[in-house]
Amino acid sequence: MESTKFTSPYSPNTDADRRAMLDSIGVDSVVELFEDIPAHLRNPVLDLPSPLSEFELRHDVEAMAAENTTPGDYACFLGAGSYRHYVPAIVRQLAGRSEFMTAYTPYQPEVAQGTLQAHYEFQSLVCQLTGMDVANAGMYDGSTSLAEAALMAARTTKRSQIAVLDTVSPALLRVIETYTQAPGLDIYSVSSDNIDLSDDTACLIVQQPGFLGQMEDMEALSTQAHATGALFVVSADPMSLGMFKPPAEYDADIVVGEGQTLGIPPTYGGPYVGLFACKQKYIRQMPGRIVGKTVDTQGREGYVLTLQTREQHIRRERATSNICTSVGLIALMSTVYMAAQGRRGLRHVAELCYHKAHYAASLIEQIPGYSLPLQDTFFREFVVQCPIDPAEINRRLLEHKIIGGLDVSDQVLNGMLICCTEVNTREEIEKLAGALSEIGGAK
Amino acid sequence: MESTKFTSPYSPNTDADRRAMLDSIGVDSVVELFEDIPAHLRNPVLDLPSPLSEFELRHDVEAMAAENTTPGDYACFLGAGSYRHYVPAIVRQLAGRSEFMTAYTPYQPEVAQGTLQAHYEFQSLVCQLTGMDVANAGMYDGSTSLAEAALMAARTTKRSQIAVLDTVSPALLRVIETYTQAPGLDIYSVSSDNIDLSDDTACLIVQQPGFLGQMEDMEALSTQAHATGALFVVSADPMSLGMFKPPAEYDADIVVGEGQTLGIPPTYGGPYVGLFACKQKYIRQMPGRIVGKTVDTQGREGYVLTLQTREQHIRRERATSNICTSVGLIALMSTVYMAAQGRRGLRHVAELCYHKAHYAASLIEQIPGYSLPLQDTFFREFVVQCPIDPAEINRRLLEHKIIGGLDVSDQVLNGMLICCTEVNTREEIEKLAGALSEIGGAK
Amino acid sequence: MTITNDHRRELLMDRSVPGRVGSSFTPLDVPVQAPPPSGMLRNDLDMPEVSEAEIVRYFSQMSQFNFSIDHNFYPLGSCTMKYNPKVNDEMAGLPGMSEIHPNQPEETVQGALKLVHRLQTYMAEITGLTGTSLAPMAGAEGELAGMLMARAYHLDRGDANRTQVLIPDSAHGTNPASASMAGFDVVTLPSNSSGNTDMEALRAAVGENLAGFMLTLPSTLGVFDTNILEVIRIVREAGGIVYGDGANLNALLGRVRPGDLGFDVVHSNLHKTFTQPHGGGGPGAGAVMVGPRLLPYLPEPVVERVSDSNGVERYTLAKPPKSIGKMGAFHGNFGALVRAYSYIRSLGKEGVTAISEDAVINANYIQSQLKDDYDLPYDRTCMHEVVLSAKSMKRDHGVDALDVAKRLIDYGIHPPTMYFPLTVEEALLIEPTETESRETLDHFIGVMKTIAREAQENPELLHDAPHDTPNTRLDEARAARKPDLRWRPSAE
Amino acid sequence: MTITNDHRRELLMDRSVPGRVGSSFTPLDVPVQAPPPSGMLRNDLDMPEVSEAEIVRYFSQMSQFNFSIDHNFYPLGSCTMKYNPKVNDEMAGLPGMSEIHPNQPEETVQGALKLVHRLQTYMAEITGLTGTSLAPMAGAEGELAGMLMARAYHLDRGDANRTQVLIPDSAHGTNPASASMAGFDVVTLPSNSSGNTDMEALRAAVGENLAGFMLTLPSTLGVFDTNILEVIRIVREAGGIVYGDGANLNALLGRVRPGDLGFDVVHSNLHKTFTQPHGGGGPGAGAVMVGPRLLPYLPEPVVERVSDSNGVERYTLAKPPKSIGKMGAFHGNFGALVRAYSYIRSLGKEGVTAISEDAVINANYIQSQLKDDYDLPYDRTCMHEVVLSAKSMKRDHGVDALDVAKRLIDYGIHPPTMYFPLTVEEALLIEPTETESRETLDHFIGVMKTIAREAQENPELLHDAPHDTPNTRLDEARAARKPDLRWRPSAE
Ligand SMILES: Cc1ncc(COP(=O)(O)O)c(C=O)c1O
Ligand SMILES: Cc1ncc(COP(=O)(O)O)c(C=O)c1O
Repeated sequence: MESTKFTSPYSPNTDADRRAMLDSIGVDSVVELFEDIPAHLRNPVLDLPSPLSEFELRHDVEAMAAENTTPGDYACFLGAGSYRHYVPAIVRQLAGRSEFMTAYTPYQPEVAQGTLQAHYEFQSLVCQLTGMDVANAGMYDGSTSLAEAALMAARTTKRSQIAVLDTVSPALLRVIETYTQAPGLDIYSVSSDNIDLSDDTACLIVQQPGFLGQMEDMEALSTQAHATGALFVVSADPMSLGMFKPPAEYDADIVVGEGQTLGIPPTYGGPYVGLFACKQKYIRQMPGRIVGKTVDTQGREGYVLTLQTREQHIRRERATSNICTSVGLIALMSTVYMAAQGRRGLRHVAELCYHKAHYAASLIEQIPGYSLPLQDTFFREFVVQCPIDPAEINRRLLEHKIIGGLDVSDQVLNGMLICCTEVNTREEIEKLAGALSEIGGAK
Repeated sequence: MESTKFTSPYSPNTDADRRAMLDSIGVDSVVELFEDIPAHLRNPVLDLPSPLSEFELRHDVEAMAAENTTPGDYACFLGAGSYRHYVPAIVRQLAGRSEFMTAYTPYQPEVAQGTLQAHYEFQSLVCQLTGMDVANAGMYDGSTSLAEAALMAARTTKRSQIAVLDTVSPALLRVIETYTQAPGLDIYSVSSDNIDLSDDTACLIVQQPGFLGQMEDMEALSTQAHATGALFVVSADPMSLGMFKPPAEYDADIVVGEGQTLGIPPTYGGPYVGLFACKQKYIRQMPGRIVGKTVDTQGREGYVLTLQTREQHIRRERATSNICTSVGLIALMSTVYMAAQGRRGLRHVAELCYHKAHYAASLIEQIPGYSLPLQDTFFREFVVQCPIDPAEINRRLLEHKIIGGLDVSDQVLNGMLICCTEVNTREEIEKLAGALSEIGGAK
Repeated sequence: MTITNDHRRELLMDRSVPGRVGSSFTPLDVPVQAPPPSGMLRNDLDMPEVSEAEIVRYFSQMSQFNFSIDHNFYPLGSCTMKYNPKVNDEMAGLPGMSEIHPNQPEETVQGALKLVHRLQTYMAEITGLTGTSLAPMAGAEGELAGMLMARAYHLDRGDANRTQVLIPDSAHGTNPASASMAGFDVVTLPSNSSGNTDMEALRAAVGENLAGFMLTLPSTLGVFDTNILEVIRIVREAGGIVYGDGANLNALLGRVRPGDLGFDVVHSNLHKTFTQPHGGGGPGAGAVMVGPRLLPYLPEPVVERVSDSNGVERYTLAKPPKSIGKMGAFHGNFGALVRAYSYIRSLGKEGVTAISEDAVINANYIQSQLKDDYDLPYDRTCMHEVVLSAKSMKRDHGVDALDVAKRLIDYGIHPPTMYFPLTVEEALLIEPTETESRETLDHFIGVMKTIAREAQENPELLHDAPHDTPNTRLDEARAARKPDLRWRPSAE
Repeated sequence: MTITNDHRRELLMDRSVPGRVGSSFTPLDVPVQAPPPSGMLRNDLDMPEVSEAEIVRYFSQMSQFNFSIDHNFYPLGSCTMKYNPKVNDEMAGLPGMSEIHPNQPEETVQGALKLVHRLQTYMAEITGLTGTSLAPMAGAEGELAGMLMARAYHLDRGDANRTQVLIPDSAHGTNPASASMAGFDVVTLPSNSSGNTDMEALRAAVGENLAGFMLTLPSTLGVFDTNILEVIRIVREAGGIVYGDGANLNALLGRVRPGDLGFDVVHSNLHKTFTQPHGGGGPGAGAVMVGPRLLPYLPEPVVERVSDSNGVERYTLAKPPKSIGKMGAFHGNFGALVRAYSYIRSLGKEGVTAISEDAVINANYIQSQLKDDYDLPYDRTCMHEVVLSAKSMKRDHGVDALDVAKRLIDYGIHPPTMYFPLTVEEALLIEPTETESRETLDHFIGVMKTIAREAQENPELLHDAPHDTPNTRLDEARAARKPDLRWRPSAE
């Protein structure tokens, strides 16, 4: 056997190449190139593992993957901000094209029309879906979209209070808090029977459906917000818009949402894509990348990044946001997904979710000890009040090869938030109901 | 829920499109377009299943995949014509590019330089590996390469007998028989201690290593073949050429091989790619597609399909072969594989196979009841004589999550042909030895 | 103005730099073993030394030199360049499909065998025949299998002097080549002026030596032989085997079954009708379906469903009783079979049946829109493809089918099949397939009309075409005269 | 001569035809449930109606309008456009990684948590710091996290009037923007003539209000600040937090650890140094590493390894005691973390350490070869990137950095970063990375020299560049003046 001195397949240059280049540079050794670094701290020995071949790496990572319980092998009823949907093969295949995948942010429009046109499509389809006037090319995820919406509302209205309806998800609320802690905004909670807005309230934030699946009367909330001059900021579940009223119809000012539900695999929480849309009049206050259509020197239509004076690379400390690298590829994936589902498919998927979730609810409701404490109308998520600690139920469900719903017992006594999408087959739903009744209230 | 009348996502035209087109064509109904078909046989009702959505299809096919025992989950020691090697990710990724994958045979060279240049690379690397003068762009698989080599030898020498060394794999022999049954060639078997060639023998066919792993004295066989004016036809294991002598060095006239071992997944037997190389003087007798370098009208180098007068679309019943659609993409995959492994990698993989197989043999030889009846020198396959029926041993090995070697008890009493490649870890090999000694000779 | 970046064309061996590597090396994890005798070893191994990053860029750039169905309208007659659903590729790539070994014991590959068995059944149903073997690895190998079955059938009956096979002059080259490989003498049969079999000639040709007739349906002229039943009757009565080249099955799906018409054997190019991507020349798969007469001769393996002693059903690889033998080392191009299966299941009965309607409407639409601009050798309803001709254009303006084809490239459209069928002068065989939209067809029609105008007004534009491809027209004569078929170290 | 195939540019909504579908519909398999109140439902849903085949062709064609690292040399300064190993994408795509749900109970995602934990450890080791959070979703969010930690640290100590953050004039725009989002006032600090921190200015600027200093190392000018230890000492002594923008970590790997130099916090753009493909603008990931002072404030979650009562080790998501909070709804861009992990494991200690050598040699090689053809604002050893300038060229020939950049496109090379850093007139910031070969660099150098010649001889050629792209230069002013940001139905 030849010796196997490590050579990186990723770096082409050989010792001979290096030697020749160092000669051209005019130094004796590579060491000279690093002489600006304080000598006593130079070349630390890094405590990192030895290199792995691709074969070894695959073993290593596959072993870790195998330590995870993968939905697909299991029936899974988790939602609460990340949703399992069937993603058509073309989404992966097209977004996986290396021309899309290995390009940078499209600063050079002549060699980035692929990305730019795709993002213009994304903006267009987000507008079509939400009914809003304009949208940007995406934010990190739905939560930072919402946090940035709060900042934008404060900027726009020059007010400093942010009212958040109490049905907004705790995770979203936490991110709003992170983003608003320094600007000194005051975040406070309101409930739908007491929408307490002052003339310093920049916006009312509502998540629709709410964290526990609740559907609010959005027209009423919108009217209340606008009555005090606050913006009405909606975090909408994009998939729900396949059947439910678009936020523009109840006069939302800013609409955000978690785009993951539109064709992005759960991937343990990211990368996702935050949707961000608003009324025309607010566009210069928007955060994030925006693609605009224009013409080239020969009069042909083409696309560029636009309204860049809002952005950090131009406006620096006065930018609307610090965001730079965003989630271009994920926006592209969800564009392909929206195109593939299209008019009929988006409605169909939404309806499948609706009917399956309601079917599941109807079965579970009949199991002695279980009840549905909250909703009349819901989309694909509902809370079940369990006879015992939901965490315990979830442990028992795992033995049935079921990943149960989210434990929300901190919000609802023995509450479990169950989500059904089109990937939950009838068989899975009935298996869940069967397992729950088997587990029952027994310890 | 809307009704879900089946609409194919693959066919764009709608009823309205069809109507408009039929109007342009000038017929009332599509029925008229099919009037040339005998009326009483028209529009049969096909007994096919109902359409499946992509989601349903995936369930269906995944369920079948799950009914297969997949190496990877199991330690697997099968070879005998199909080999498990680690295939670097770039092989899949590059060959999966739709520009390669969804193009036709490169009849229009101006819009097929990608395929053509890649196939020229393939031919070049096959020549580099085998040492031969020229190679074609691939045949269906190694077996049809060999069968076509027999036909070519008969054509070239105008002789009608084909001598096949008795170490050639039964499967290869069967395919030679299929291809030569009609031309009325006489296939006969010779053994290395009695190479019986007549002046009507077109070629001597030798597989190196032999089916059971044997390594022949190729120089001697070559000399014997040439002494009677027969061609020396070698079916070489391409991976073995990473360390063993290339066939050109022992003056082979035609060299074929199963290219699967060069980066192609086993895929239950196909698609693979047959290598086909020969001496310069025989090129006009070669079967299959050949890419040649030439220049365009502006003097730039480019590639075309060449020597097409050998082929069926020009020469029809007098063509050197009937082959048309071949295995272009698989040839491309193996080209990427050869490029990625390169000089150092091919030798390294071959050496890993060699040392692992010999290590396995050394362990198994020590187990009471097991012996190595055949080889001194072998590459990565060897025969073990088992104490009991190898089929029974294999059944028992499955319980240990091991797919054992091929049962060759029809050739060697209680013989099992075991193959090790670089993907068989030491752990797997020792597990095999452990399981064999546990199974022992017990019933 | 773009400067041709020549080093995109540089070959791997010319890119090699000693010491570079394109992959990573797994260390040996077992004790080093005694080496083989050194006389058996090779000294050098002059293979590429290129980094992974460079390989990726090289092949990625090279790929863009291709036209392909995913990027271009590709109306290549006789080739059925339809959209290849991506999900099928993913199904074939499942580890449980792509990583199973062909020598695994049958009990460990029951899923694979079930899939093959189902596909056999579907193919028999679609073609109206009795048995299927999925062993052949392309259409031509299916033809060889079919003709070897014909041969075996006759020999089995002692009919050793049935040595002649009739083949229409319009047939694809593989037909005579396959017949000849199967040991037959090929007799070429003319077509009549409407593209049907010339019945006179047929009657004159059939006789005691008749082994069979190889017929493409619809023919390579894109028309359905209106005499088909009579043709088949004549051949069968003369003791011949009726072979159907199923390359054009796209036109027949759900419209008529070759078996019902009386064919004995049909091959199907699964990579055409059933969407295995063509891969720049394969891989494909060539299913061969037979009626009762040829059933015992099918190539092996076929998959059978059997019950064991406990009544448990399982699938098994079987060899038909009088099989002509194996067509390849293993069981056919399984990867392609997974795709064909996926395709048929996705479309189902409704979808499979709808294909032919759209394919035929699309072709007739093109015919109706272009027949005033190009010659139309057969002015009748066509099936899934239409043959036009540039004969008048060549006579009047010196612009031939090749020029038209190459000019299409400038418009981003792949040329149709040219100069085939051989019986049509300056032929342009156009097959749109059912997966193209009316808008794409209209675009194509517009471009074809423009080209017809350009042929009159500016023929040079066509002679010089294509203009912006990585290469302009290439010197094929030189390639054949001085074959340069492989890299060699440069002289210096 | 190629006719621009305009309909490649047509938008989805304009391609829509009522009734077309781009995917297949799974039937409802449960009983239909009572519908929601109709007032809640939407009436129309005007989304695209396009077939799958058309979608594939549309996006496939569109993709080819891009330059990308897989197809083009992409020496985009500050962006570290290195080769992204394909195997990393496959690892992130494993079902056991891509299909796990962020709300799964921890005991069902131990593999994922282990991976994150290991990566945390590697990042801390590489940067010489104590703790890591992988929650931020890009570099800028890492900056925000870092500055919020600085804020929390000072507030925690009652230092409420530490409101000023110093940022060099050459800094990336995200630095001031992040500092500002974290509530600080930004004070811009000049660099001196050799690209180092201006020590006078620094000394003058530090004071009671000093919250911290955000420093990129090596700087965005591509040079290593030779006063770094002194700079850090001054800032720390003044009570400031030293923030390191790690976008340029590629130059430092294994050469020096920011933590050893005295940095309190460093972010790393994993999509730069650790090869998450850039995706046309993300996703990325922004690891943030901290020393002891900021450890309690790390954003959540961090993964900790704990032992349960039986001594069994497991991994758990934890919230640091004084955490600044969550940076996103879940646990960061896990998919990017799988890739970064895979990359570090593939290269290992030896490989990670080698990166910086090659990156720095490559940049210095370019500098040495081009310094006679372009202005070199900082004539000293550079690190992984080199800033050139077209200042003289502009003065002498009217050709500016933009023209040079656009002309490179004609040669198939992606432009360098232009007009950044803002402190360098007509800047061209060139970062070759370690994954480019000497031949590629030589080609680039040759092209740059040719362009320098063209600037003298034929400046128009540069003003008009690029020439063969799908669009020539675009009117950005018009785009901003009359924003057209989305499809709308055409007027007619
Ligand atoms: C009519 C016809 N017959 C037979 C064939 C040969 O099929 P294959 O290329 O699959 O071998 C073709 C393929 O081009 C064809 O068009
Ligand atoms: C020096 C520097 N700092 C910060 C950033 C911002 O990082 P990100 O784009 O990941 O948010 C960049 C990215 O371009 C950069 O180059």
